[in-house]
Amino acid sequence: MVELLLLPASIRSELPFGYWLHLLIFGLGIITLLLTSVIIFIWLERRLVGRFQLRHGPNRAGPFGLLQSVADVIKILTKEDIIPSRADKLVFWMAPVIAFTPVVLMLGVVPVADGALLADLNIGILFVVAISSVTSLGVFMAGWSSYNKYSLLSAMRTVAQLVSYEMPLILSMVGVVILTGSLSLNEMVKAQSIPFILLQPAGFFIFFTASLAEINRTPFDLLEADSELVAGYNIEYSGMKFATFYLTEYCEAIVLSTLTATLFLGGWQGPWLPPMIWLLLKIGLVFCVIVWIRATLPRLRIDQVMNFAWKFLLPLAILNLLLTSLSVIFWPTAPAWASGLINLSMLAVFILVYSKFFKPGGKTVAV
Amino acid sequence: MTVQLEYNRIVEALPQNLASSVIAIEDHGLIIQPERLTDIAAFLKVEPGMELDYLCSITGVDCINYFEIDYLLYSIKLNHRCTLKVRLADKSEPAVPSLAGLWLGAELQEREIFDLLGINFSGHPDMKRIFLWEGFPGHPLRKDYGHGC
Amino acid sequence: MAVKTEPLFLNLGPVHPSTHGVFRMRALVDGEVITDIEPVFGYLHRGIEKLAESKSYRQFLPLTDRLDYVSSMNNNMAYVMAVEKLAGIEVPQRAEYIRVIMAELQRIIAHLLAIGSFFNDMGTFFTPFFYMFIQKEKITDLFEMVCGQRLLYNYMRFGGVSHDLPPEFIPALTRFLDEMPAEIKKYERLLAENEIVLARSKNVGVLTREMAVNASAAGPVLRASGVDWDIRKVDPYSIYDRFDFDVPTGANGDCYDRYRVRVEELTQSLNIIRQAVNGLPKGKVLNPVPLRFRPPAGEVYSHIEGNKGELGFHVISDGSDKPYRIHVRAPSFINLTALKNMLIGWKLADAIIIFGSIDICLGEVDR
Amino acid sequence: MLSEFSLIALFILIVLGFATSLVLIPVALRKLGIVPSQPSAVKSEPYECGLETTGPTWIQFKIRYYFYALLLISLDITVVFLYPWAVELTSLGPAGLITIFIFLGILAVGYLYAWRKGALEWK
Amino acid sequence: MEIGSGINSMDLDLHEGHVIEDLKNSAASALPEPSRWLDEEIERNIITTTVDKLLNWGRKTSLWTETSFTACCTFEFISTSSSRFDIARFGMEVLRSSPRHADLMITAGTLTWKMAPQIKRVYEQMAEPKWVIAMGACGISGGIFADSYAVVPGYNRILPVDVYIPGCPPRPEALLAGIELLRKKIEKRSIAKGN
Repeated sequence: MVELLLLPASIRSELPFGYWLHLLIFGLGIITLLLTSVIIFIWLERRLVGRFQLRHGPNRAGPFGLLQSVADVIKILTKEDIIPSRADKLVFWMAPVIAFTPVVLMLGVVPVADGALLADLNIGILFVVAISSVTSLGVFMAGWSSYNKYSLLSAMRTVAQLVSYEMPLILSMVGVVILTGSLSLNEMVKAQSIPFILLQPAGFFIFFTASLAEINRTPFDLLEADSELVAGYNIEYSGMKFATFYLTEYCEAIVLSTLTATLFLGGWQGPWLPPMIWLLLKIGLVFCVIVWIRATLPRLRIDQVMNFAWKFLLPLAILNLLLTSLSVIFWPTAPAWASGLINLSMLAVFILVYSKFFKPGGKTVAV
Repeated sequence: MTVQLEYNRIVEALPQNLASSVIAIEDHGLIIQPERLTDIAAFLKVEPGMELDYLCSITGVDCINYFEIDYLLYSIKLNHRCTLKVRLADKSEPAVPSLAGLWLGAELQEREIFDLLGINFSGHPDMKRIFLWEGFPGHPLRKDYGHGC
Repeated sequence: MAVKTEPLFLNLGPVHPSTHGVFRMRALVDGEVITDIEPVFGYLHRGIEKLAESKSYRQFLPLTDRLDYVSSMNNNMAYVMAVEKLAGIEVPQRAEYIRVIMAELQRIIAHLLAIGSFFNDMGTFFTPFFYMFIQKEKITDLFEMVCGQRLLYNYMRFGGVSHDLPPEFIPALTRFLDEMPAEIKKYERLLAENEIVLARSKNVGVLTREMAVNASAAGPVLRASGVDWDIRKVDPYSIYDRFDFDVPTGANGDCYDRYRVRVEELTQSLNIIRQAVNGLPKGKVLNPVPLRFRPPAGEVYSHIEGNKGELGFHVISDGSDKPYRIHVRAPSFINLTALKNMLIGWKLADAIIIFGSIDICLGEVDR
Repeated sequence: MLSEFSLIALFILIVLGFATSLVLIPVALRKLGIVPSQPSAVKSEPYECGLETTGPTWIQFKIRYYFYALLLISLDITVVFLYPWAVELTSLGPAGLITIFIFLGILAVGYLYAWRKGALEWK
Repeated sequence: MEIGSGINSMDLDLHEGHVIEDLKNSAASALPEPSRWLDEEIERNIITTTVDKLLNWGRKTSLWTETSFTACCTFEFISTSSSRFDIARFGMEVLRSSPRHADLMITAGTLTWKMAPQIKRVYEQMAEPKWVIAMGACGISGGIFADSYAVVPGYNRILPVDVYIPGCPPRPEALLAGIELLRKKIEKRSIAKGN
């Protein structure tokens, strides 16, 4: 299976039915790989959180508790399916599908090795940008159609939060595009003889933070803030439909880890090991950082989340864009350490300036 | 040490029209007429030397022949305390003025007494049952309620 | 811009993850902002005060455990002190010291839980909560040594305590006292200056000094508003006048101050325990009272500084073996008086942590 | 290149089919008697902390949330133009830089206007 | 408090009072024991046993708990899930606040009549299959508060209880033992019996 995935894209023209074979291998390969890694990563997260909290985590189902997620899947697959009587039925049914589909699609343009990807679109990154915002639509549909007040609030937060973090997310990727000179993700990986995280630390910071918000992980997990909204947008979903949302969340986490690895950590590049293993290792690393953040930080409040996006990340992203384009034009021969340093110092100065205006706490709203 | 205010001192300090509403002085408190409760409490709250600005606790008791309500007041600044008591002889429709206007802290405690003893606090902003549900028969802390369910 | 919006009526609780049990708030929210709120009590009203009238003085003792179930020792102590005052019972010196040790250990448990659940409400994924629980378990073990129970101890008796300390208790306690300051320091390093914690809790839910006094707030809530009022200092009971400790107060009365006051009280409690262990005299621990115990007719109000504030027992006796009336001045209940004023105008997320920072225990609120 | 897009189009169909099957499998399993189903009136009512829900849920909600969506529409579309520019930046040279600075300047005016008008404050 | 559309909170109070009184009148005695099927012999074939094994393994291994904790026993439940006893070993650290996602209701604490309609409603809204553990003396019989005017003498008045765990409160070890019993009970389910 792995060898097949690593076949160069050229098999398409050489083999009979090469086109369909390619679609089949990559189409099914992506889905299988994604589902397997979700199961493993859920287990990884639960074990890791366990370690962060000085306990064991699941360890009874199978060796090291590896089958825990499998048991969860079996259980949830055979759980009763409840359709709330007052819900908007059509939207209620469609929401999980619409939330889940785009997440998987994003992987279609990510290379697992040189040239080994489903479709090497010349607008790869634009495709990712375009398709990634569809998930929030699914989430909004779920929250709204359930006819539940908590999920409605969660849906409204989706509109505000997920949409706001699109901007910095998109802008932070422009810096990478400038350095690469291409929109294809495969080209981007190939351009990274030095991982872009070293050239674009500010860009990485913006991208990673914004993607945390996009996948609603701590400290931006307002959509399913347990302590406020009980369970969030999926409160009325049970059985497999709920599982689809659960799956979507983890798939999103994995996909955004993949994008982070591809855009900033050099993707499949790396010595000794096969490219795909390198990519998986990097994805795992990013995912572990996400889990670490989840186990550590409290949650922000909605106005703080919004301010952070619009008043901090957005100006920072524009500044990063300007600085990168200036340096590309006027100092194209800059050594890597210099441009990295410039970028980093810009980040530091911006944070220092911002902290002058940072006021903790909040104020009441006159009612 | 929180000192117990001497009740004689309080009575002396009270203006004439309020002092007349003191019924008796007992070991455990100053028994006053229910109608003048708010005036006396308001006076004690601000009067220099008293400044009983902290309403600690309100207890309602069913004493078979009458209801008794004890108000325990503290002075945070002067660190002393005193107890005011009112007795309600009318057991069918007991009512007493509410202190919720003077102390916010009285609000919930008075509702509790209304719920469990059935004493009405006139002037309370939201006089309704607090622990038990609407439609619960009787008031459990009354002695004639019996025990258990 | 005038766009007509309707308020949303929302039930927060009674089955809600962050109402600390079964508290319920009826809230009107306009978007995120709470415009009106009505606390609903009584979901755990068990009629303890009525049950007291049908039980003997001694039989009522276990019921006090179940008032505020995370501070059973303090409840025991307040009740037995009230009855001792009523009947004029002498308590041996050793028992007084043991009582103080137990009460302060219990205070540490209660404050640890308050701090932990405060952070849970803020959205940390159980990590601080479980860290606090690790320490709580150590104290639970100590309690288990002396009385065999883990939660509801029923340890104190009229005229002393039920058992003397077992020989292994003092070494274990000393070990705990040695370990705990480092642990507190660790929590401080992790939590106290965390930007998100500051952003969420500073200037949030301010309870002014005047309002706190007017609303009869007590304990850490009152002290965080800047009122130096601790029953242990202003009206020393038991043997608290022999110990040297500070009363930490806050300046602003916001959520952060309430959290700080609790953290600093941990250190003070450790101080007191250390002094009590050093001064622990030898001798008997119980002046037995007759089984059919009839205190003289009369009434008494006796109070201690409970974990949540002034915990008072108003005991009225008619000379029989059953109390005529027992009224509990429940700090959790009375601290909630100002809740409405503290919540209106704040956002939903703030409301949850303001409520959490008051730190109530439903068993005591509803009794 | 068209074949790449057709691949993506087919992939969309595959994933949609997969996602739909995820939702429909329990329906099939219910027919087999593996997934239990005991519907009742209370069960299909909305969950609200164990209480009956009072008042309407689908109300005219606060506009504040949509505000950001509006802002995004005005800014996001323009940002997409940055991508083609970014690809060609090295060949465009300083001239391209100046054009895009003017472009971003216009964008910034709109952004600062929104900031000044308080559209970014959560009220 | 005015809620809008002409309702104020007093109307709600009255309505909720009615609900409580109705429930109180209808729950005069305990519900029938739900575990009679445990002893029933049924015909199984190779398919049902295999499917049963798989399903029951999945269900018993992944018991997600509903957060519907009322009183004292809650703290022993939290102790059980905290680092020392670590219920997560059995995959049970997932606390779901929504009854739609939960499998298990651990009734930790005293139930009052005022709370009973809410708990009953949450139970009814849980998705099948679902289980109930009555934790502690209050959950079994009202315990120390059984005489009170406000306390429901045992959860089995309103819910079918699967496992009872005595203790006031039960120790974490007891709770784990109770969960183990429940897992044994789940193993006996069969799709041939329609559950």
